[in-house]
Amino acid sequence: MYKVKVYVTLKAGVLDPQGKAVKGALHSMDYKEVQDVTIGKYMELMMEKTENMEEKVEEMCHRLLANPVIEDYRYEIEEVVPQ
Amino acid sequence: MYKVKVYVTLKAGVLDPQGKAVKGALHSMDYKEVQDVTIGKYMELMMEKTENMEEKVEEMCHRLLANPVIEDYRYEIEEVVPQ
Amino acid sequence: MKYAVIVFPGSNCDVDMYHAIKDALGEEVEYVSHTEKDLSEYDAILLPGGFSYGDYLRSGAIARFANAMSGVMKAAEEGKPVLGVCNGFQVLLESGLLPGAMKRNRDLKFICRPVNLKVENHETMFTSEYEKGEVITIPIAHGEGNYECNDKTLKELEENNQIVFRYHGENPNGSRGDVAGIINERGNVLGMMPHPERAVDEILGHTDGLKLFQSILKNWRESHVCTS
Amino acid sequence: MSARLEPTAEQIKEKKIYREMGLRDDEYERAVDMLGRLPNYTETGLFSVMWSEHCSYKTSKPVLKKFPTEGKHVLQGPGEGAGIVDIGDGQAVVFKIESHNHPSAIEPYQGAATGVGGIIRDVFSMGARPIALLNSLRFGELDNPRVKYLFEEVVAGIAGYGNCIGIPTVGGEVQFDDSYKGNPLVNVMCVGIIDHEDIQKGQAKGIGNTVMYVGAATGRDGIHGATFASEELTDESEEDRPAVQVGDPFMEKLLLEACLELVKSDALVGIQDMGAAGLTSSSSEMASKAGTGIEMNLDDVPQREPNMTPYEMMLSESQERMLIVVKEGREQEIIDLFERYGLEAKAIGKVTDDRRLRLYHKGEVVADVPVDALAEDVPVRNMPSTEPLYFKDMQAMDLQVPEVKDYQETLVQLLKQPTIASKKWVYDQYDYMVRTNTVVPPGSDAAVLRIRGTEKALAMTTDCNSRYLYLDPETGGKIAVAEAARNIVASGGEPLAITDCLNFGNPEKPEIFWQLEKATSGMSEACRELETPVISGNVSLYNETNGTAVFPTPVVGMVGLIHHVDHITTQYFKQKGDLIYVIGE
Ligand SMILES: Nc1ncnc2c1ncn2[C@@H]1O[C@H](COP(=O)(O)OP(=O)(O)O)[C@@H](O)[C@H]1O
Repeated sequence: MYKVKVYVTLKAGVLDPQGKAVKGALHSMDYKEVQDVTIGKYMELMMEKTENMEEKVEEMCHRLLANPVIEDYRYEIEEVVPQ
Repeated sequence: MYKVKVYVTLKAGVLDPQGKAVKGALHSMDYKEVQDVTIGKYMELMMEKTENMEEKVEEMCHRLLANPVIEDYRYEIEEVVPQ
Repeated sequence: MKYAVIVFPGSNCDVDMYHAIKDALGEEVEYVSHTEKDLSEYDAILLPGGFSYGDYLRSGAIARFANAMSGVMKAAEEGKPVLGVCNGFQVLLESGLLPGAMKRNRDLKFICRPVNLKVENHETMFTSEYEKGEVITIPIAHGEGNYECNDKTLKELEENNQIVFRYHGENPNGSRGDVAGIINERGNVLGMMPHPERAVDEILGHTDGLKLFQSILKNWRESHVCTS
Repeated sequence: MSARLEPTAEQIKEKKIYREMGLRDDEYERAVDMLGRLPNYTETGLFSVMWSEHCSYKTSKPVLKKFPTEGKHVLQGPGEGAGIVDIGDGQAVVFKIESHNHPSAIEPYQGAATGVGGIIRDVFSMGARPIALLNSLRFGELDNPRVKYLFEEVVAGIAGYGNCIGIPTVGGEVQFDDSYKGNPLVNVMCVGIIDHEDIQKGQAKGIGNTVMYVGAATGRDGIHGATFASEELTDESEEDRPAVQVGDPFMEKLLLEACLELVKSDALVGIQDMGAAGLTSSSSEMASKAGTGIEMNLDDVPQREPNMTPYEMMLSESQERMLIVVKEGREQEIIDLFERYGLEAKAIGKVTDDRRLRLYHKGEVVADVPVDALAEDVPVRNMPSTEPLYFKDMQAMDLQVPEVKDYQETLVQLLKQPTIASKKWVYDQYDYMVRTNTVVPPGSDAAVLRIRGTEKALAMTTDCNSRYLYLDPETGGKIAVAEAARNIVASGGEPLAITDCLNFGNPEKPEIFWQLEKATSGMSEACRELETPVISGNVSLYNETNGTAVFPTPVVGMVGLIHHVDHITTQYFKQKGDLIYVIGE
């Protein structure tokens, strides 16, 4: 079994309404040291071993998990040993 | 400057309709090796150096960034050196 | 003229679109399941609003892989009118038939209310019945209508006259360039966040959407008189 | 994860473990009597949820009996998923209101969202197409940050679910008062339309027929939610809460469309929503109403998590699930029907003739209980009632007429009150137009929806001024019904019937029970007078935080028939120069 961790973030330069709102909220809660907040997605996929693992994950990210028009993604693949 | 990475995921046992829908979509796209998908949030906070950094981050997560009733969170704090 | 309303799991403005064509326009219309690949018998394709696949992940992201989308692509290639409203617009963006992407509304809230739009391009097959620069009132109802694209795309859209509708007065959702609706270069695929199908019936208070459907019909009739 | 060790029947008795599960000593004794032996852990769980106030109405039953429930147009009164009133031409209107107060206090977004999901299932389980949602909300004062958070999240949750499933939210009310600070009220009403021949009942008829499970898989969500809803909230509630239910409106949309196709099939015998106490209440109630029994094999129940115990499966409150009974031999048709909507229908049991609920798990009988003991024959409690001191004091007070010095200033002050101010902030977040039938959107006295294909329309409203009820519950109860009726009439409609949600404090306190008695008496009288019977409703008691009760808040939801769309009237001034009249006293 493999655990694939996918991180999807907004491309630099794309305004992030959610990040802005969270930053505003943190400031009003007096965490003034926060300079910037960006909000993205964190996904975990459990996958069976398969050929071309890396290629498949790349494809899934590109086609579905992220929208390349406004989002960047990266991923990590880890083998997990069932207990 | 510090970069704080926050990972927010649904607590075990809490229904994840999003993950379910994405898993269904991946299957219908023929990525049958995907066994399970969970979807959470990934946030990056840029913070100025401050006292009790760790404590503050913990507090922010608990009070705002995650909803402790249904979500778990973890974070990593990294110092970033401005180029 | 025969219209198809594509029904994805989670579509919920399919009924409204259907009635706009059948009752207000008086033309033939059918619901077509997302599983149907072949859309060749229809003269126009309508992608309705709603929450296809719950809008999970990103709105429109999952729907664009539905079987029916290959039929939609083909119809678009053949030059047939393809109209995507709200979630339908989001599907068109995700599928690449239109440029750009949608983000959550500026204020992170769902907004339902009538808004004013300016018809920026009245020379399309969807807007020829409107006056140049006409200001119309059409309801919006969405949580993710904050249109985003890069500078280059925006410039191209503007230069090619592809921005068909802009919000007039207040921009409700923060969309780039006040974009409310855009068309492809060829001029046969229109995506818009506001709901023209909710503005075709006097009793519901707004009728400014009717001309959009009338434009489609008129242009189709004209082109079919010419070719036949 | 391994299954937790469950206490034995003897341990449950000796260590009084049933108390933790919400049963009182006398109730436990009664369960033992009815069973003729000591109930095991699963069985004790069945009794405790089914005998909770939330499921059994054990304390409120005596007062509910006062309500007039019959009328010339009533096709279905209280007792089923929702009530039904004839509107002519073979059509009927179906409606009900329900509370989700306690879940919303803990997790406001999901609490409110799943409240919407639940009431929608109640309506489409009758075979009706839901056409509109309304909501009635009560919060503390907005200067408190927690209250503000609750308010924003509850509204977002209602919007999130209702908008996604595509049923317009067309009206409601919001009141702010300190009495709701720790215990907000979130009541949601759903209205549907049905053709007479499609009316369904939640009954498990026909020995040998198949019991099927449709919709989402069962997880460990909200286990013991029903007993939880029957207890007061304390500061600890937030800590030891059961796993919170999360709603999936997309799943419900598929379930809704599939079930509306299902009701056209003659293979369907009975259908019921799995609401509070999920599998337990739906199975035992369907059997009890039909005078039959049900046998289920829990191994066949679709499960979302590994190693679920019978107790967990029976008490789970996972959302978006329905229990149906279909004719023996017709299962495949049903499976195929749901498959077309991307849903799984699974046979999990059958109807028996012995009036028992019998559960199998891993080849063993894990529960065997008379169905009537869980449903029909729940214990009724007659609570003492005492007139509260505050009421005596209040009655003795002299009438005070406030002196208004500057009318303009006072008017502006009044309009600034959040309770009175425009609720546009709320309803702009609701899709009140989807399905294009909303003729009068939020903002007027009542919302009005046309009935496509006819000249008729329906007017609907929710009302309750709980301050009046606190001051005088009987008169306040009358006022709530009368206000609803005025809203309907002012919109051009003829009031048909009401649904109600009785939100009160702890009924074990005689002063609270007195409020409940008086309020329902007042409401009953008004309903009789106005010929608007009560066709459905819901009771939410124990609305207290740290011992202080909310104002008595019996929310009235009323639906009226507008015979011709030309009669539709809105509240607003139309034209300069029009004359203004005051009618009435
Ligand atoms: N929670 C809500 N959801 C939807 N509509 C609401 C809600 N609260 C108020 N409204 C709408 O706002 C309008 C004004 O409501 P309200 O202030 O209660 O006025 P009134 O006292 O005249 O009933 C009504 O049309 C009502 O339906």
